[in-house]
Amino acid sequence: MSRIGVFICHCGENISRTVDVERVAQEVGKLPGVAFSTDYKYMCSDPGQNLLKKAIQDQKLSHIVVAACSPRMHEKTFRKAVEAAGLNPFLCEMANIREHCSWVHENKEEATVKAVEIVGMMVERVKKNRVLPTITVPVTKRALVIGGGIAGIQAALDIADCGHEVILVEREPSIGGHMAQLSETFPTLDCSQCIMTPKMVDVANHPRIKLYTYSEIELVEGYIGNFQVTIKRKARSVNEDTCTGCGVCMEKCPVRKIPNKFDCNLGMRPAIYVPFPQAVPNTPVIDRENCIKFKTGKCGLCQKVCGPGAVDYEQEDSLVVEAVGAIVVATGFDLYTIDEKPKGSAIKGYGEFGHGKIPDVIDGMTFERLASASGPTGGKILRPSDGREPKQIVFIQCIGSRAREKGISYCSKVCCMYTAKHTMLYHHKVHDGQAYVFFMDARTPGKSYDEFWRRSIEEEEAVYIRGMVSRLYQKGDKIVVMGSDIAVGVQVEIEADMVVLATAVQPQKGADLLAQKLGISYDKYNFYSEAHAKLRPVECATAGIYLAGACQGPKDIPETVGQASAAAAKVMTLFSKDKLEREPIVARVKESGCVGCFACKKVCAYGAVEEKEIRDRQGNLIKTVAFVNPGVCAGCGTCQATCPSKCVELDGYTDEQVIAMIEAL
Amino acid sequence: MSKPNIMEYSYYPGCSLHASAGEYDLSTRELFKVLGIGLTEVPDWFCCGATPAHNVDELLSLSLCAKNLELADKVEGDLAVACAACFSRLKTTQHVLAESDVKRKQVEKAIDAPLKLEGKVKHLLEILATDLGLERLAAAVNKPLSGLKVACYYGCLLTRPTDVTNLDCVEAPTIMERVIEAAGATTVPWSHRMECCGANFTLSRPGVVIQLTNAILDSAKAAGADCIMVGCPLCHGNLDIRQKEIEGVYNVEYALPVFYLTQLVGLATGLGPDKLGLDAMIVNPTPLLKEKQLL
Amino acid sequence: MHSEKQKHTFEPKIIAFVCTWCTYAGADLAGTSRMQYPSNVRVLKFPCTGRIDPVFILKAFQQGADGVLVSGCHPGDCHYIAGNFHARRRFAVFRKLLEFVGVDLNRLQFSWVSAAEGGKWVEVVTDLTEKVRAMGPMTEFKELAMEEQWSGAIDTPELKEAYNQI
Amino acid sequence: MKKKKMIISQETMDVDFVRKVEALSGTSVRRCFQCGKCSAGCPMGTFMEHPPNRVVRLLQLGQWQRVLAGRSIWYCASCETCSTRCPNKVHLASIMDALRKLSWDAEGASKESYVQLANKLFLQNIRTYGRQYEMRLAAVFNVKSGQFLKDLMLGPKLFAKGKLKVFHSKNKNMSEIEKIFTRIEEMRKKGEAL
Repeated sequence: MSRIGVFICHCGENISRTVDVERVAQEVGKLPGVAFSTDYKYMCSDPGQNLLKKAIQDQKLSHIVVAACSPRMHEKTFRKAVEAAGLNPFLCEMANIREHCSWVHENKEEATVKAVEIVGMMVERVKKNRVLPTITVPVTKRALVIGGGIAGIQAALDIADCGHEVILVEREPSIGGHMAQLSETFPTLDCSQCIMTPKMVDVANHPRIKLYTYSEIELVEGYIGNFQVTIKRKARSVNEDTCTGCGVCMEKCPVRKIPNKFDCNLGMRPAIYVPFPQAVPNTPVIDRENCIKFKTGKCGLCQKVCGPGAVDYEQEDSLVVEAVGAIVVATGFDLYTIDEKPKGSAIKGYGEFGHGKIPDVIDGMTFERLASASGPTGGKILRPSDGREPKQIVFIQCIGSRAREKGISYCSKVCCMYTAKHTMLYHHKVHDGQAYVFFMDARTPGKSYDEFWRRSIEEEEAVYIRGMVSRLYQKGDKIVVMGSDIAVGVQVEIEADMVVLATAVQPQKGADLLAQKLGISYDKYNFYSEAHAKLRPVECATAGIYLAGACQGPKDIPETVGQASAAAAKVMTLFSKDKLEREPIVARVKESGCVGCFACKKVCAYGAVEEKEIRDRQGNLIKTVAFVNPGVCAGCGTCQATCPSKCVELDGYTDEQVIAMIEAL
Repeated sequence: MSKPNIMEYSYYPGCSLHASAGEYDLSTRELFKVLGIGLTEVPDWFCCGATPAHNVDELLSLSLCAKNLELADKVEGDLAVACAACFSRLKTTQHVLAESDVKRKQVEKAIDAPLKLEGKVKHLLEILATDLGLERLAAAVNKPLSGLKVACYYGCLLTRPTDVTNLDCVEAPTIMERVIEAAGATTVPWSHRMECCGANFTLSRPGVVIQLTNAILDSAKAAGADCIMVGCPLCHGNLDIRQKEIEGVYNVEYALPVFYLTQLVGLATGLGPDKLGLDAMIVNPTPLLKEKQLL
Repeated sequence: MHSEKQKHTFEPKIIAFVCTWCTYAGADLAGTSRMQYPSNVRVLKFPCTGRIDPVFILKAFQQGADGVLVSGCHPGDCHYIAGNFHARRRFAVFRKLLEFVGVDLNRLQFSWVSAAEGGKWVEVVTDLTEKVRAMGPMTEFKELAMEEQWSGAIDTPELKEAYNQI
Repeated sequence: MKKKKMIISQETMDVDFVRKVEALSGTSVRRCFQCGKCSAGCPMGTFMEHPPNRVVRLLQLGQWQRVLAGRSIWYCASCETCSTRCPNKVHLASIMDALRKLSWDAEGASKESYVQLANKLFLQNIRTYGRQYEMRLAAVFNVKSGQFLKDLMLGPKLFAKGKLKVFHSKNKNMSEIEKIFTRIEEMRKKGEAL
């Protein structure tokens, strides 16, 4: 006979405000098998846990139900406490009466009745719980970092400096990401390239970092401590080992007028190119879509001029498999496209701004390239249409951000600051020019941030206009800005030479597809979800996978670097152990009943089901049955629901347990 | 014996087409005859309530439109609408009533009949550009409007509100341009194609209308247009009828004939001025059409 | 927005079978966001919808559930690679069986609710509750249960008397 | 112009009125975050004493009297530019409709009489004739508004072009339109509709 102990938590007032916890404890105390039932203000606190431990010993409890918050929050806490009191941790269950009850209902009577039922269900369940041994698995002490922007670079360097090997995978031909594109950075106005490129070189020279650029993640298998990752290395058409980076091929390439994506299509590049002069690795790549050799079979000039013979037209995409124990996802952000609606996306564009039609309406990143000393204009602010210096420039904030109508409700966080920076850069470069900014709110929380914004107004003479712009249109060589100043309550019209739109930060294209490969969750915008918004901000709910940078949500550089180092610290924590305990939620086969149909094997996505021969003493084969390898099983239970003879059971979710719960209703 | 029509529509001309915009009605019927598109006028249709009704009494506006949709349901074919205001009201009614149960019940009670919201409401532009198709339209052209520079004026209600009329892209529509280019004309890009002319105030506050309409005419002239094309009798009223007055107030000369889209397309299919009601236009189009050798 | 609380004569019992990674987390999010929904639903957590045996659904109806919700990760988002696809295939077949047994399929709902869709969870639960409420109590299986009783012992005095008179 | 201080308290913020506006317009007033994009693109913005964003702001504060007392709502052209471009999906054009309806019900709350008169005549025409007859509309408007000579110069020209019809017939099914009007009136009397 089980002696179940039930502990109802008030969670301060979070539960007790809508659930009569004392009544729940009383009602549940009457259930058969319940030997002890009580309520307490904070079960997760130290005294709360001590209460639990003491009750287990004093009352000789055999099973425990803690009715409190979501098990996703504190299941580990209470199981650890139960274990400390000498019980197997898997004899403890949590009943969720906070997220699923007290927080979502207002009527106290209804919520109390529901809470009693929820706890009752868990009481019936826990009766059927069995002692489960913990399973230990080895840890591969190598890390994979996906994305070679500032987040990925920082995480990779930190982990590698700690003595572990790192695989860094970058989709583009060079690492550097968006930070390499920026001109200066707020709030100190130091040159982005100057602080970024040394870090890029560190990556290239680090003995423990293996760099795969122009590569993508193809497949991720395994689990925490034991991932197998298949990486697709796209054909670069240039051998990285032999290329010296002399650049002769790029000089000789006859195709010269391909808009360079790195320069926001303002500058041109040849068909064999490095995206920017400081690229790491400094190995060119052939853009096969535009290369004459690939299009017509003729030319081949780059191969002829290449001294070391590194150009290889025959190169093909290849796959490499790497074993790693932890993964840091740092895929960063992309910018909102103003004028076109990406296919299949709910995000809409802005027809009223004529971006794409009016050449001098540009986005913030394009302005960065104009302002960058290494950019297409050598750092001069010039109009794309006629190369003239704009004397009146208008910045418009919140393009795409905070625009529910367009499908994005969030604030992109960095635009207020970078627009303030843009007005300063403009003022430094065009002394007789005037910058205007249309804005809704200036959001400048951060060290020295508000002071920076104020400086752009008070010292750099930017005119900030609180109000938005309805429409832009071309009039002669000017752009008419139809705005309003809501402080004055009038319409404002400015004839501008150039308009810069501060576009929203979005996750990288294909972020959802990568998440599906990794088995991590993401929100409706495709930003990756952390395990807990406050307490586990750099971990995914999927064990062994960590997040760094803007792939999780809009972030500026200091925050990104901070999070990348935090993710690296988490990886190092994991790598500090040789073996890892994992939840023993795995499937087991009842060999006596198994008929060897192997339906379970067919549905197992992990290949955990093996065929096992059962022989008598003479060695004659009696039958072949299924066997689940507990090291490989992930514990989804699909095999159990599939098994026609009900001979596979998922520990922790047995039919007995589930039926007991249903019957409790 | 004439050939059987390739398409059939019920037709809601709207009040203006039976009065001040008679030439729009005439040219529509004549053009569609040429194109082999049948139009059957909805018998005993009512005024849709236009802007004044929804301005002060949404329920009345919805009920009037619902009544018209019910009447139109009795005639075969999708409903062809000529006036942008009627088009916007009928579409908005379908949209609002499909979304709100409360309003739906109220309107059903007001018209004392079950709602008929399934029928498709189409502006003439849609019929020409999509149903008939630009290729077939171009094939019917035997007097291309070569050299005629047209400023296509959308006004407010053809594409707005978002997700309701679904005629074309809300902020950067091209449907008028596509139609008239199929008829051989040249279109000019200009800034005020979707600015409001203030039609609602033509009676009560003409001063407002004059100011707004002037900006539109000015923009079209500056863009080098020979004429303006519209798909709405209310826009036409302001741009054409008040043009002389505006020229006087601002001391400018525009002399921009304002055509209905069916007049211009009709011209391209070879219809004569009498079939297009060109003589009803206040700003005389004859000199322009003669200059371009289209008459 | 505070809607007026209505009194109902019939409160349906809804049982939800959900996966722990997406829908359970989504329901948690609805809680942390303090969204409100009817209190009729009881949630049973599974590692994956792939673990949900159709028998559980039958069992739930037998135990007096008036409506059953099965909800997991969106297609392609399964934490266990493909568990939700297996579940989808399984339940597509199961629906036919259920229909054959005489269960109104409107009482059984499948949906995808991700960890980020607290609002969708509220919507799905509220809609199903209202739908089932409008349909009234699920009597089909209860009648079956009654029949089982009939074939067993006769234990009310009225029945005994009637039996003796035969 | 002297402006009255706005006293804000739970008593002076008329939330019920705002709820009515929200019910009629089917859009949220609270959702507006005052970016001013509506005012920026409003073709009538220069004619209004309260620009569109401020109309919503006053509603957010429950100060509807200030809104109705002005002419702003009657100077809205219903061009829907604001609703189309609002980043927050606030359907301002519908809010304007709702405000005009409530102002209309409160008879004479607003100073703007010409637009109201034109609207009234327009609706009367529908009730009497089923369709609009512009000539009649214009003539009656001029008489009622005391502007006998307004647009006098346009008349003959339009007449010559056949654009003004003096004679007009009623629809055959006029009784049906009358019924719609009376049914709506009845529903309102019974409180079944706003």
